[in-house]
Amino acid sequence: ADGLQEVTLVLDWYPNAVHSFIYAAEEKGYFKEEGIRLNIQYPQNVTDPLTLTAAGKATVGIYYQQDVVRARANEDIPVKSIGPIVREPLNHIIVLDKEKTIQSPKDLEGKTIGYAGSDLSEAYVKSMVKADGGDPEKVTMQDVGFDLVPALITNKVDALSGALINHEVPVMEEKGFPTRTFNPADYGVPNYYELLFVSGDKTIEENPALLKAFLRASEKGYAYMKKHPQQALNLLIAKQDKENFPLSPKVEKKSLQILMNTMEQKEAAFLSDSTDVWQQQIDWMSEQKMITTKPQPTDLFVNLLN
Amino acid sequence: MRKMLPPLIVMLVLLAVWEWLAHLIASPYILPSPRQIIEKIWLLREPLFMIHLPATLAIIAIGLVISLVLGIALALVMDASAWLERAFYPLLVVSQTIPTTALAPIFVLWFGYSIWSKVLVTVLIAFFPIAMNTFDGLRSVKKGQLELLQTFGASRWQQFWKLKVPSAIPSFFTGLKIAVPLTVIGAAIGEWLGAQSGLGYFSKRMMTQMDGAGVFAPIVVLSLLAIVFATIMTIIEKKYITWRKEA
Amino acid sequence: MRKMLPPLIVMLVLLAVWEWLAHLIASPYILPSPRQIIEKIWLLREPLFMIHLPATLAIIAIGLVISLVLGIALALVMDASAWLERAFYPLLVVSQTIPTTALAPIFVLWFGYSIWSKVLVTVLIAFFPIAMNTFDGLRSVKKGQLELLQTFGASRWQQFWKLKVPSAIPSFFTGLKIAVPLTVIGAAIGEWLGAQSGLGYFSKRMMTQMDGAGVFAPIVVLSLLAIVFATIMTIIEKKYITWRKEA
Amino acid sequence: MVVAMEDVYFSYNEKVILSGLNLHIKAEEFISIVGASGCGKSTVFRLLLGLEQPQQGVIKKPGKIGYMPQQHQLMPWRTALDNAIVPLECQGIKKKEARRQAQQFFIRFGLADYEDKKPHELSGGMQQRVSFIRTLLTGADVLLLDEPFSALDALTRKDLQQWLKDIVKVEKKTILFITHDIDEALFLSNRIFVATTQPIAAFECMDSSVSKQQIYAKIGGAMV
Amino acid sequence: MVVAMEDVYFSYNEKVILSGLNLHIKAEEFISIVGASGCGKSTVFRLLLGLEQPQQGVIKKPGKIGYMPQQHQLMPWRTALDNAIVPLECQGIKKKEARRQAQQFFIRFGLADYEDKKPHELSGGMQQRVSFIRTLLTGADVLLLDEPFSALDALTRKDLQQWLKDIVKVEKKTILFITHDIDEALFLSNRIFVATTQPIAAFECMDSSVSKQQIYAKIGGAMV
Ligand SMILES: Nc1ncnc2c1ncn2[C@@H]1O[C@H](COP(=O)(O)OP(=O)(O)OP(=O)(O)O)[C@@H](O)[C@H]1O
Ligand SMILES: Nc1ncnc2c1ncn2[C@@H]1O[C@H](COP(=O)(O)OP(=O)(O)OP(=O)(O)O)[C@@H](O)[C@H]1O
Ligand SMILES: [Mg+2]
Ligand SMILES: [Mg+2]
Repeated sequence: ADGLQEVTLVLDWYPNAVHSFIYAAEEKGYFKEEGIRLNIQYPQNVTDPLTLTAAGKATVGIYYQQDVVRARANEDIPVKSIGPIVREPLNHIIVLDKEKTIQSPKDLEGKTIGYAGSDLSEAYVKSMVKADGGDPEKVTMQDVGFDLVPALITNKVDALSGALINHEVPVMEEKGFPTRTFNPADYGVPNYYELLFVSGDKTIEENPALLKAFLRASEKGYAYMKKHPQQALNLLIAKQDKENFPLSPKVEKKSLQILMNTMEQKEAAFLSDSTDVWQQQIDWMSEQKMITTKPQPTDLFVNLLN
Repeated sequence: MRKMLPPLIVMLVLLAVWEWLAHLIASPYILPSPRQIIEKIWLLREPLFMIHLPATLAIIAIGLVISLVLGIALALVMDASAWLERAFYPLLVVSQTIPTTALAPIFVLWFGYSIWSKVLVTVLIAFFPIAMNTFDGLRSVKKGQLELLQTFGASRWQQFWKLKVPSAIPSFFTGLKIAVPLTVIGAAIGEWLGAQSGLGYFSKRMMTQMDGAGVFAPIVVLSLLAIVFATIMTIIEKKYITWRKEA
Repeated sequence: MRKMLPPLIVMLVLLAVWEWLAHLIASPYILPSPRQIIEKIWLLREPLFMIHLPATLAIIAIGLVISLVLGIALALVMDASAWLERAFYPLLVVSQTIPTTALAPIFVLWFGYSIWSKVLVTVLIAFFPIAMNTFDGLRSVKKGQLELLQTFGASRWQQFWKLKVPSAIPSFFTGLKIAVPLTVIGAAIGEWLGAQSGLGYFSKRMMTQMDGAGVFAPIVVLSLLAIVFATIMTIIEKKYITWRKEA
Repeated sequence: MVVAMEDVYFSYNEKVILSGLNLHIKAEEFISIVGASGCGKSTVFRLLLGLEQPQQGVIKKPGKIGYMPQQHQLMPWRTALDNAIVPLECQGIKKKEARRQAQQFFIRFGLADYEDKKPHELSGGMQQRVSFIRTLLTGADVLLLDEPFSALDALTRKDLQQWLKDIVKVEKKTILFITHDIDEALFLSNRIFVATTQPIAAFECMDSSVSKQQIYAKIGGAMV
Repeated sequence: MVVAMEDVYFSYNEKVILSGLNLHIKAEEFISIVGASGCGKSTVFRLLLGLEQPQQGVIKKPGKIGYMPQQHQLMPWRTALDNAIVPLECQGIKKKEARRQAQQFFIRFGLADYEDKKPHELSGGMQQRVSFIRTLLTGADVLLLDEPFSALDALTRKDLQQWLKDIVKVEKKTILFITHDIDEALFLSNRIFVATTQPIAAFECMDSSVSKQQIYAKIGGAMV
């Protein structure tokens, strides 16, 4: 009726600093300018952003790079990346600062690492320990379900894999638990995109214009956020307050500071993509035996904007 | 109000133990103390009671009604013939063993992110005890009374209303008393899996913030809700089901 | 084996509908078809049946035993006096409304990642219908029979074994028939919250890999397990509880 | 013949109760059935009502029969009055009208003050009277009464016997009446059927001119 | 006095059943209680058993009483024999020995073939006999029997009456016996208590030399 086209966006998680640019774009009316009525959804199930876009039930999702590779390689799920959001790993290994015996990944020998039960975490940890000169076989991996942080602060595990430096880390800091973190990209794991926009093959094929419009609006939101980080964050926090879900401004501010450095790099603009990153990831995952076939990078992403 | 005394005493003892435990553990993000939770509830009273409670209540109400209809219908179907009982019972068992998390994507596929996917989770959890207990009640109909009614030329409809329903009511109530807390938790789980409002949603959001008191505040509200419902059930039961023990 | 016919027919119809639906949706990562799941079960038969099934069975077995003991004990306590009933019933209701996810960190704190935290989840889910239905059964004791027994000078112990137990058994069985599938799902949820093996754990692993058939394969095994248990319950019930309808 | 059994065989599991029983009852007859405890009297009623199926033989009976079972089978959740009106309710008569009809009987049978009591608040004899009223309210022309007065004191019993005897004449009812009281049988019946054998192959038919002793002799050895 | 009531008042809700009843029963007496249906006979038993508490007055009774209730109260999940032995079990006697003791009665009362039947497979009179045996097996010296023979045919009834009369002499039992059969009361009892008023203020006591008609006259108007 209003002549706008509906875009359903399934977030990777509940709204937080990483989504500031989307909320900024929404509040500033950039989506409307592009003829889009945005409908933001939180996932009911972790895999929703991927499966629902693949099934055409959602237009765009926010998800993880390796899962896109695997979805394509192992299950032939018809999704592609349409633009990276976070260009570096956020999923670091985290240890409590007071744990002095772990200064680098090789010190994890003989220790227990809590993770959410994904084989990706297992692969990261083993690769990192190995790259650091340790013996991955001597590391114990403990599935702690969804309660990562409690497991660490009650000393049930010595380190965490699967917690994010822009969320769990500042939250723990706020609660009085300073931490030390190890970036997978520093220890043998090729750099990867932590978060990206995904869309179903069918949507990409049938309605590229809509996706392009969506990405343009997102870019504008990002530009605004870059210029006015505090205002963008405030827009997000205000929106959440309206929903009566108070985000901790301190945590989100910290989070955004960390994120700002990861969403764009000197040689790579926001949402721009390159074959290299995908190829490295495909090779590494294949090495780790996480994928059985090696898809072409071009099957995994599209650069719609150029 | 002397009847209120026993639960109050037990509750107080429990709260004291909890408070003591919380101080022992001294990690409010794992186990907040009752005092902290109550403070949090007071602090968050506006959003909790004005926005999230109504959202959850809507799911509970719709879920309970559908569970009742479905549960009773299934009980009737199984009571109607041994054939149908044998056919349906395994199905009910299966319905209870499928984790909602596995089905969640399908619910979303069909119902989107509407209230219905949460209602569905609620129904899936709550209809089973209603069905089983109502069925049990229907089976407890005394043969002698049924035969007599048949000699009076009672239609199946009349046999049902005059004999089966009253005979089944005590068991049905037990089923209801089991189901009512389950609709509450069902609604919470439904929201836990994905929602934009509701007490379960609120609790989960707080969990991502490691705000222990914030996690438990909506849960305490949920529990109180369940207790209120359960108490109403018990009062109705005590008032109307008095013939139970008379042969 | 003509008794097996009805469930088989219904199951086949259901499988057909499912297969058709799966082809309609044509997204095996959301809804795999029965054929794909069966293939997967066959493919994964070794780990499924040799490693994960035994792990889950252990949780179910221990959980069921504890649920029985706890459920029956609570029923007895509540039957012993109206005071205790009023004191405990709200507590049981509360126990049902606390999402396991909220309690999981506390369980882990106390029990670590041992089998006991999973058993606890199982017990928390399964004891309630046992307690409520057993309590219901105990309350259905006929007054005239109890009075007569008292005139015989029966001790409370004798009243219990000779009258209360047999009177409560039909309801108890209904409780058990509700609880058995719940122990299965309880074990799965427990594993979902953190485990190293077990069918629930396996299913969750498959979910993170978006392997739809892999997610459902262990669930189907769980369901079959529950059906087997439930069928055993029903056979025992049909065999031993024959006096139900006689006045 | 209003009610008839032709060559009926019936057994519970292996235990044979009826072996080739013939029974013919004409309209407006009052038949008493007497016989040793456990010989199969109640079973004959159950067969006539279709609650059991004969293994062999033919049973003829009217569509509507009023049955008063040996155990009262009152519903514990209904009041005395509401228990009595169940047959009327089954015929679709409004509760209010049904209660009005039943109340006359409650008054006549000394239960006026007990209309609103639950069955367990009634004495044994009162429960039996409520059950009797319920049977009368079926309005059936054929009534099967299984020891209807066994729990009543001698005077109440006499009173109800006389009332029953009068009413069946006026209302042209056909009655089958199981009793252990030979005097009662002699007082009420046109014919008395005595179960003399085990299993029952035939009833010995006696008219009401026989003596009590003659019947005693026929019933034969006490206890099955 | 083995059993006594002194100035006992009892009412169900507002309905007064006993108003100042006195009752004195000596050891080895056989007392029959007769009265209109619903007058309060069973209630007197319930008071003596302590199943109801008097609003006023004193009740004296032995610790152990054998009670046969008006309704049989057999447990549907036990066989006839296992129902009968419940009192023995309660005394801690082994099942096997208890069954042995009960079997003698089953034979004597014509139930030898029905030991393993469930209650619903028995006829009304059979259920009553099982209940009677169960009461005998309490071994109590004082027995309260509430219409124990009402469902039995005339001959069986006579037989059991005679048996009871003989046995109580030999075993020195004290019996309170509710019946509606005046002949039975006259035949069995030393004294007959007749409930003549409503509520029962006192039992009219008669010895067994009175005539049936005199008792009828005392019971008064039929039906409460
Ligand atoms: N449901 C049943 N299953 C098996 N046997 C039964 C069943 N009902 C009755 N019987 C048997 O059938 C026989 C006849 O029972 P029935 O009730 O007809 O006797 P009756 O003549 O009415 O005796 P009574 O005067 O004691 O009431 C008895 O031996 C009894 O044990
Ligand atoms: N549980 C009860 N609650 C209320 N009133 C009751 C209860 N039990 C009995 N009554 C009333 O008490 C009175 C006496 O009952 P009781 O059973 O003692 O009579 P009874 O003399 O044994 O009669 P019957 O010969 O018919 O068995 C009756 O009016 C009955 O309605
Ligand atoms: Mg009979
Ligand atoms: Mg009585």
